Amino acid sequence: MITQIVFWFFAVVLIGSAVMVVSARNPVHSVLFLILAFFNAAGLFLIAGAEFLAMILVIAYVGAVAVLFLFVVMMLDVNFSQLREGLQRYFPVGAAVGLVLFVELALSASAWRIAPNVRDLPHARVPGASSNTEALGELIYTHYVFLFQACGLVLLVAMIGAIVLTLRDRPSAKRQDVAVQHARVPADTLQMMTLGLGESTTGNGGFRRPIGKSAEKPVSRPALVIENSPDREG
Amino acid sequence: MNWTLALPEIVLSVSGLAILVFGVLQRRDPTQVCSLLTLAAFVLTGVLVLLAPDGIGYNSVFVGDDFARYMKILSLAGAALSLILSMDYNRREGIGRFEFPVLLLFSTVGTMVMASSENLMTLYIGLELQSLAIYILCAFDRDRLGSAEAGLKYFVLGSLASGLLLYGVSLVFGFAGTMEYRGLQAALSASAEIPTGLVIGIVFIIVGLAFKVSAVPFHMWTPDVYQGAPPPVTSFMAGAPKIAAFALLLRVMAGPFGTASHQWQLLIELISMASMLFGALAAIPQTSIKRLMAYSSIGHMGYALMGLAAATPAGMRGTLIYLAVYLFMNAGTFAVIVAMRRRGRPVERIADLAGLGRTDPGLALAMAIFMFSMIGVPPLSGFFGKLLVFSAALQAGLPVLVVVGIVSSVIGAYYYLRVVKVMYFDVATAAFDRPAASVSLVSAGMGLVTGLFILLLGPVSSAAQAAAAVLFR
Amino acid sequence: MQHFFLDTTLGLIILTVLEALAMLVPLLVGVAYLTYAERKVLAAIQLRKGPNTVGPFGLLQAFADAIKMITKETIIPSGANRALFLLAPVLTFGLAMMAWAVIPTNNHWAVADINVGILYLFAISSLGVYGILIAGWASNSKYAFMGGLRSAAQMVSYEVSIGLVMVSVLLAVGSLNLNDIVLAQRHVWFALPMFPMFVVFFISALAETNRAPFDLPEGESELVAGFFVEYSSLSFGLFFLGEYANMFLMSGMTTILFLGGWLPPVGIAPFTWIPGPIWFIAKILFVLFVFIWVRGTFPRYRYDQLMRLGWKVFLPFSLLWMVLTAGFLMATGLLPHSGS
Amino acid sequence: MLPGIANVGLGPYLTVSAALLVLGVFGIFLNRKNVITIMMSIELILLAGEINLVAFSSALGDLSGQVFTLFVLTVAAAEAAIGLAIVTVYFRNRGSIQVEDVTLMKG
Repeated sequence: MITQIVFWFFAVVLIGSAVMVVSARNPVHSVLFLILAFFNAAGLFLIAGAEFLAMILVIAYVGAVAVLFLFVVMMLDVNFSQLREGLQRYFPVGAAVGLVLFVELALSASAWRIAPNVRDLPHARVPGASSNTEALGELIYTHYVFLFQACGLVLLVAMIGAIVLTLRDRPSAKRQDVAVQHARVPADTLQMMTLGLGESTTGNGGFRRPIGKSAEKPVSRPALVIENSPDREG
Repeated sequence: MNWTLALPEIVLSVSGLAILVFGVLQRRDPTQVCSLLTLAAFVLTGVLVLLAPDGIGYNSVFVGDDFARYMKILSLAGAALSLILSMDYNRREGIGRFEFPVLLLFSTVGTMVMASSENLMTLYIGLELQSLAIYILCAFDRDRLGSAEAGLKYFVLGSLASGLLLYGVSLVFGFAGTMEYRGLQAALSASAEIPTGLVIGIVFIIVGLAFKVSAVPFHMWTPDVYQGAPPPVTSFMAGAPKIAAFALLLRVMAGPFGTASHQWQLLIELISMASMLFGALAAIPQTSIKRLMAYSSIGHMGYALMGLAAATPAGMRGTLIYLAVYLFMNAGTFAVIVAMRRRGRPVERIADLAGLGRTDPGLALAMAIFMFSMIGVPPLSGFFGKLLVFSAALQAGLPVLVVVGIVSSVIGAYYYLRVVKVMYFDVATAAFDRPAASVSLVSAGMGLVTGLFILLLGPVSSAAQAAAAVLFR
Repeated sequence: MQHFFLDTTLGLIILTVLEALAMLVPLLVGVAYLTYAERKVLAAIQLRKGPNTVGPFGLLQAFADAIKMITKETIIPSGANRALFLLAPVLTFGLAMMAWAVIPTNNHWAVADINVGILYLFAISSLGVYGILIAGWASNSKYAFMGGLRSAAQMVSYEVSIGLVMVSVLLAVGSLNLNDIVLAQRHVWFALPMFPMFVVFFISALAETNRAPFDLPEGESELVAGFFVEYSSLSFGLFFLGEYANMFLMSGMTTILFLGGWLPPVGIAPFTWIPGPIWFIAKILFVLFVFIWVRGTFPRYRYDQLMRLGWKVFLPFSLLWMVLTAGFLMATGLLPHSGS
Repeated sequence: MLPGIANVGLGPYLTVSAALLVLGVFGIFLNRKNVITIMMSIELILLAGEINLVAFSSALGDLSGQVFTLFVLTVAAAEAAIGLAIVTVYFRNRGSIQVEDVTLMKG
């Protein structure tokens, strides 16, 4: 009884937020409703006994993918007021087609029964004793290791793709090189000059740059310490 | 577990990873070296494919047989040809980055996984691996609006298709109780009546795959994407992925859903007829050679589907040979398209070909061979492809399909001949830039293959025969 | 009575609510006093006195601040997205509270002792980014937005290493249940054999909670106050409490994953006399002290350095360590096979 | 059947997923304005498939459906990453993500 109430709660919120995803005027709202939808789908997974998948859905989708969506929607400076005026034009036709499709799918769903010979088919039975997570792990790393690795390749391709499409090397950007910073010694960047009262550095030959290690001579009385660093930390 | 079954895929993926690491660590531009390494990896994998054992492995998600071998060799060949074209094109366009060959390689891994699928999961994951890499490749010329837009279009419609495919897979899983092809076959032949849910699932799977082979009415992306994407990518898209999608269609339709053939045969027939007619008619007003090729590919997919519609071993063999023929003609045509550059900029109008017969007779001759072959003029390769699918369809009792095929071939002859006419009879404009040796090599080589296909017919035919026989075992 | 609470639906619901309250009330008081503790500790580090006027030793300062904050006017900037603007602090605060449902304070003392507890924690903590991102965007202010984006990128980046660290711990435990994770540390706390992971986890926890030296989302000197620059009154208060509740949560996670939860340091007489929850609280307080100590000691990181640390140092390192852990466990045959 | 799904039955699950599928398809074809909403509709379609798989997996007592769902989640995450990268590239070139602008090449 409680399971059913919870199920229908999740289901109704899921469908409602899915409706809002496709019909919200503001894409940011759409993304937020998408998150809500995923959340409720995770609830449905929980009821079906797929607890590991439910958590993974929240972690991977809500925690990472939807953030990505939100980032892009927020960063692309979209003019929201111009968006979405054309919905009404095709609405009746679309609604009719959608309704027919839905009824057909729902009808076929109601006719479901276990195929006659399904018991004879080789498949991964749900284990009795061990937990859902453990059983999934057993399967993924043994029977389905080939597909698991193929999924790894899919992710690798996505990573390469995202980098190759969006990363732009800006030569003007300042980059930090820790090794160079650590290798820096005062002799490289400091030039000690002895100046009398009222004298200027130009009078003494000015700065020589870049300053080499040999440029210094020992000074007994530091009058002026000028830092001349090309790589200053911000 | 017989893990050596997938040795070619494993070797190819590992070499992809190695090439990626190598490319990242290089200080100087590693694009050319990476491309050559990828080419070497393709050749090595090809040899391994030929040596790979038969059998089912990895808990029945993966199969090695003659059919998989045939399809893998074809897709490796297509990928290698496109890679050769890309080396010169990308350098001249300033988009030469070493990720290109790596992505092409991983996409090819996807096509190989598809060809060896023995489980609906393998089907989906292989398809996605292949498509995701292509989405990126389409948008690879990222500073050109056309390329970005091609990537976007292909992405949106492609992921819609794979979403529908996934839904279909889930229905099939639920209503048949398994995702393994052999299990499906057993389940389907056991039950007297096929549940509606299963039929809907099969239809969704067909829709998803029909999109990938760009058959009417799921073709809307083709012209725009072909035109916008960089030509080497287009030549790849028209080759390896379509072959892989056909591999899936043939394997799934002939194998697990073979007993339900009366449910899907009509659908395939309709798609095939619509593709042939649409490909022929819509190509007529085109001025861009790339768009022309897009419509031409829609039409060719229609012919290839004709063999599937026949649902007999002879029909499947016809489709397999047709695909091989199409792959080589197509790669050659795209080599010519890549060679179409004037003053350092690519040109793509058909009118730009004017006078090619005088300015570059070799290239013009190759292009003429491809065009005639696409019409189906004997003794060029296209003729044999069409002959085989037509005769198979006749034997299977589908005369309407054959008539439509002949009519659309005749219509298609008009625009193919127009290209030949422009090349030989129109007033010469300025000559093209001198094409790179690699591009000329591809166009000449494919010209030879297409022109002298009759010599290759024996071995290709017997390989296709063996491959088709596997499907009906 | 026992029958009513354990066997009827209504009783179970009431019991759960009571359990949740027993968890939340001390937590809220703790959060309130954490702000006080932070000011006192920082003051001690900087040789000042800290709050000392309101009540004895300034102990009522937290309540004085709360009353002040609540009585202030709530200002919603013009052009802000009203609903989302108000939703964001509630989300941040609520999530920080929700996570405590699975935290065990003693053997099987948790509101919900679920199988996938650690995943639940990870899921909830990965949602924390939304409060910040929404706040930044809904404020309709560029400083808030910049702060929100920075913060979101930072949290997402460090979640990756947190996840990998968790996987290393899980490899050694063989269960996702938090209770089992603590019990697996009966002989030795994971902080010792996995010391590097412990350090990575703690530093990532600092970044995840936007604490110094990774507090640049709020970077006062450049972004005024980051994503909550536009917030005032109660909504500001909720953000404030949410941040500190998150600190509590990360300390709790550190304690459970690495410091043996409610277990005493050594399982012999004088230590075992002290009940588990006291140990648990003491450990949390110690970790919180380190949080504040770090703030008093280290200068703020620059943004690119922070990202570099997350992606180029922690990520490969924790991956490597995970592989090493798995390899070691396989080689020595210590790999656990089923829960607890 | 597992206890959870035995209480609810398979039908409601399939109905919910069918509704999601229809909404997703609806969102793609009727929304002619914003590319990102289209991508979210695709996510809904994938979610519909995932719900189906999980429900069938529970009902059949066959874990391979859940394994597949896990793979689909992975693939869908990768797809979203690539899609958003492409949208970003497009936006940089075009300065807009409206669907009706995606018609540079017609024919």
